[in-house]
Amino acid sequence: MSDLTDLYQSVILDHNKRPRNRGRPPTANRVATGDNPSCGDNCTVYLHLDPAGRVDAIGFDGSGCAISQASTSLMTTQVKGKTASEAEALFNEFKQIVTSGHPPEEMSDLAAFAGVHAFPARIKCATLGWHAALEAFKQPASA
Amino acid sequence: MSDLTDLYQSVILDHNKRPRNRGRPPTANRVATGDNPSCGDNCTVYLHLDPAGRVDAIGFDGSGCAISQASTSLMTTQVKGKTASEAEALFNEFKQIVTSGHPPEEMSDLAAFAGVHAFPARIKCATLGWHAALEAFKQPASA
Amino acid sequence: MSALLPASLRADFPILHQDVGGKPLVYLDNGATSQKPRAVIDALVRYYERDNSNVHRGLHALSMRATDGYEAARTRVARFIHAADPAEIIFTRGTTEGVNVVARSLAARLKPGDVILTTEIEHHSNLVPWQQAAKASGATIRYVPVLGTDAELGLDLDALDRLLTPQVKVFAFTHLSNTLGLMLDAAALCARARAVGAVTVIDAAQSVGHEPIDVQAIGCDFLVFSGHKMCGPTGIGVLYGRRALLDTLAPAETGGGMVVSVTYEGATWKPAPERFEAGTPNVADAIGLAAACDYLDAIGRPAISAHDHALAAKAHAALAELPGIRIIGPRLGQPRGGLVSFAFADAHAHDVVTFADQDGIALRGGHHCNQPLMRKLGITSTTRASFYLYNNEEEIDALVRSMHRILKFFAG
Amino acid sequence: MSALLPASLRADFPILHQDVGGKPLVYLDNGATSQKPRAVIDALVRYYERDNSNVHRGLHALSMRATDGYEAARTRVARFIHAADPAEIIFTRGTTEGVNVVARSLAARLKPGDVILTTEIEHHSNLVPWQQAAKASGATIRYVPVLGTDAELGLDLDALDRLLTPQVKVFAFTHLSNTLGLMLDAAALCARARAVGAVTVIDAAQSVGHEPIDVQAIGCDFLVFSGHKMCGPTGIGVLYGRRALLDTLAPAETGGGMVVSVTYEGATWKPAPERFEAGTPNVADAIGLAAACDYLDAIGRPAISAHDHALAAKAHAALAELPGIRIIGPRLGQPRGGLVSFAFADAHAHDVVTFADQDGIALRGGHHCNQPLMRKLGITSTTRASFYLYNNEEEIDALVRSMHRILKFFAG
Ligand SMILES: Cc1ncc(COP(=O)(O)O)c(C=O)c1O
Ligand SMILES: Cc1ncc(COP(=O)(O)O)c(C=O)c1O
Repeated sequence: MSDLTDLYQSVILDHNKRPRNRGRPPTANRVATGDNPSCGDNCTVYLHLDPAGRVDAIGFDGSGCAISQASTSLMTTQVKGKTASEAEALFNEFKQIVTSGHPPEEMSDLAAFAGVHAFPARIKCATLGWHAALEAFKQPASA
Repeated sequence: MSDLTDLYQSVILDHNKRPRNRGRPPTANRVATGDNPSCGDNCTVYLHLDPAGRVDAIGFDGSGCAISQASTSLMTTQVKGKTASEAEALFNEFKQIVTSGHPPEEMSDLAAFAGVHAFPARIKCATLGWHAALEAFKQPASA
Repeated sequence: MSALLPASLRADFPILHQDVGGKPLVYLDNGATSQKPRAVIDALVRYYERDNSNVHRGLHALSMRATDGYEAARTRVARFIHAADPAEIIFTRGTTEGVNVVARSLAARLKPGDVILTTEIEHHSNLVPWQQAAKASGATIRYVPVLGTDAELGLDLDALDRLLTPQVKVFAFTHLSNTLGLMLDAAALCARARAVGAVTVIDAAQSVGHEPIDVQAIGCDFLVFSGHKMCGPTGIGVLYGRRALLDTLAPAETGGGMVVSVTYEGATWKPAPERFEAGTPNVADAIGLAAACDYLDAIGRPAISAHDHALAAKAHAALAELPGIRIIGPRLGQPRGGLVSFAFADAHAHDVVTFADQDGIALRGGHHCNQPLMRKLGITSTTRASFYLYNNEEEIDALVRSMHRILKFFAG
Repeated sequence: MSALLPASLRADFPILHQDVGGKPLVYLDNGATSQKPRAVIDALVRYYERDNSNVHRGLHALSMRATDGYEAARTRVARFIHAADPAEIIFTRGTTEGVNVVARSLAARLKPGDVILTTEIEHHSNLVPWQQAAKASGATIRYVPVLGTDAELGLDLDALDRLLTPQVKVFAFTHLSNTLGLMLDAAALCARARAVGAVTVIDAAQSVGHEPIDVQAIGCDFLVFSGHKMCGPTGIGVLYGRRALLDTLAPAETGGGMVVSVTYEGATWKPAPERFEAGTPNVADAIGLAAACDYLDAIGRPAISAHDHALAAKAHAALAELPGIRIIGPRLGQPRGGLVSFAFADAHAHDVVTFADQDGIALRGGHHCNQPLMRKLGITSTTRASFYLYNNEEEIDALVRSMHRILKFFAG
């Protein structure tokens, strides 16, 4: 099961067991939902942006496999404090990692997901929360 | 082409070229139409029955292959003077011939169609006019 | 286990003799689709190498052979489910298309106030088309509820009594649930539906290749299934309909082959089965399906059923003993099919399936096209192992070992 | 004849190497269905022996391979007709189903006063579904007439100018007539239809395997065809639709695989192509169709077209010289496909086909699913010889000899 420990790295197992930023932050005023209809996985991401357009509160809800849960949890920790375009840049880096299997040059927790590239069917799981987050940035702020 | 001269016997070619009882007899007051939708063949049979229920006038219209045209033409000559049940008995004999390939013991013009049995796709052609005629017997007489 | 089929059958299935990621393939995803015996593959090859032609409208040798083969397949399938008449067999792409054809055709005669009754355990394919029929006609859709929890699930037959009113015009239900393994008493349900004058539609996707089926004994009006789940090719399935009813239904699709007469103003339809088979049919796969009927009947569905059930019972018992695994389905001993559905306390079904795949084991994990049932049961997904005639006890052992390892991994 | 393809291609088609009633098979019924090269048969066998599994919802090795194969087939077909996006390729059972899906979906947005325009030369499969759509929506159906007689038939393009009003919401036409061999200028017709805002639907059943096709250059909204007429398996076909339009259409069938979310109250749909592919798709035959695309593109459709046309021209010229035979179709030299349709003064097409079959020659005779056109032309049937890449000049000679013999028989 060598491939599998590549896939289910301890970072992933940890985020899956103890997800960060789970739930809706009280200040959140933007929300978006992602679905993986083939899997039944779903994920809702909540945001609040500060006046400069930076995330000052983020949280998520939903259910899914370890990969999608851990990836969403990790995403929330990474996106906090970022602007929409910074988040998008980060997502592009993440996509690069999960499709190529090559971790970035700088050390990053995102590298834990490099093992996903060997499981193409799971790439959608790994990107589900990211898609929801980028979508949430685009939503109008609710009152 | 030995099989084919079995199929296209001179009786058949003759009836095809010079169909008997073509057209609607003036006295006809029963009519029925048969369709072979796969072929596009069609056939309309007109009847008049005398008070005893015997055919005293018969005719047909329609278009189709040599087999269906000749068989319908021959049918009209055979059914003339017959009652509905006699016609049905004759049809059963005919069906027997075209499906088994065995001509009946008594000599009969119907025997010309024995060759059809080797061409199962053509059995429908050979029986088209017969079906229309039996249907016509069942129609109510028009005024 | 004397109920098992001879291991030699396995040799009939070329696909089984391969390694997956270095481990011998253990194919336990038969509920999704079955593998094909050599005899079925050969029937396809033979057709394409010898007889291929268009059917029905041809008078040359190949066309007659193709037509004969196609119509013989219809007769063969009729015999497989004990239909009274080959004209009651309509070839479709599969179960889903069959349900859609019936639902669309029946919708034309439904009106507000009428009720379409189905159950809470239906596959999306026997559920969404009925929702659409209700929407199109103004009829109401109602569901017979599931009862019980976890390993004690069943259909609420008392509720059925209340629900089966004279307003019910259609009762559509699955013979064997792909998610739970729950088997319904089709004949009894049809009798009760008939008593209120409802048309019955049975989704036999999971049962027809595994259990003996006699549509006349069951007394259903329609029964649908897919070839690919019963050793047949993909792309072919069957809609059985009682002759008297079929000829009253409007065709769902129109075109060549199903018309008697066409003018620029309109057209008239042939009777069944042609009425429901517009266009060039899937001749090769119909012939392949007939070969699958031959194959299965040579073994016998009672023997196949006993084999599947024996394996499922073994798996059920062994998995139920693993701490952290809950069986989802009817109690062991209840009428059920040869599959086991289960949930992990600490692992999601997708992770389980990915792990099992590394052991060469093909399982299915997810909502099994049964989202509303999952929601009702309060779970997001289950892992399913489903068995067929070529599976054996060693494969169950491998399954249980693999599940044990996963439990340890995610607990650790 | 330098336009002919190498004779060695014939070896790729196992079925051709057989005798029929003691004579070598001469297969000239390609308009009805084509034969299959070894490469296509092998693709099916390989799939069933190695990769068979259900697609889309599976995470194990076989399921991923099957999904990859199925989606690669979609991409391959997109390339075959130069679609901009694989998501524009929907797998169907064939042309007939494709027309039905489009006609039913478009009918939902038609209303009385709207016009569905088609032509008098359509196959029943591209005619009756539009009649049904008109009936369901209250729209009016109109036909672009044929012009001329016998061997000088064409479409009345002046009438088209009059008929193509802003009321026309749909213009559906055949690219290549299966009865006449008449080829329409699809790009020009689409441009004219676009000018009045009509949605265009092309029946490419006869053309796609024979002529180069580029849906973007043609500028059509929808294009449908069947695999079985282009060296592919039976039971698979394609509905191409422009992405922007596809996602606005309601699905014709519902069920597993095409839904995002299902509750007991209702369901939501995925975008195209899944939206239009309810249920388990015909995976094996889609992969077989991709193999057919590979096979045909390796030869090249320009070369195939030249080959077909050269044979048709030879047959046309030789048959036109036989007294008692009338060619039915466009003038030689006009845009046309590789087939010849003709009528005997003294023999019905069914008799002709039966005779030819005795010479080992497979022809088609009848109304060619074109009853209203036959009626308009004042004939009941024609005999059709249709050519493909494996036919050769000797086969044309055999055809002409056989026709000559029939003339003598029925004249005698
Ligand atoms: C021009 C044309 N359109 C439609 C069809 C129908 O195709 P299919 O029967 O494969 O659905 C055919 C062939 O039969 C055809 O020649
Ligand atoms: C119970 C049940 N009904 C319907 C279906 C749908 O069958 P298909 O996808 O072959 O149309 C399935 C299988 O997927 C099933 O298990």
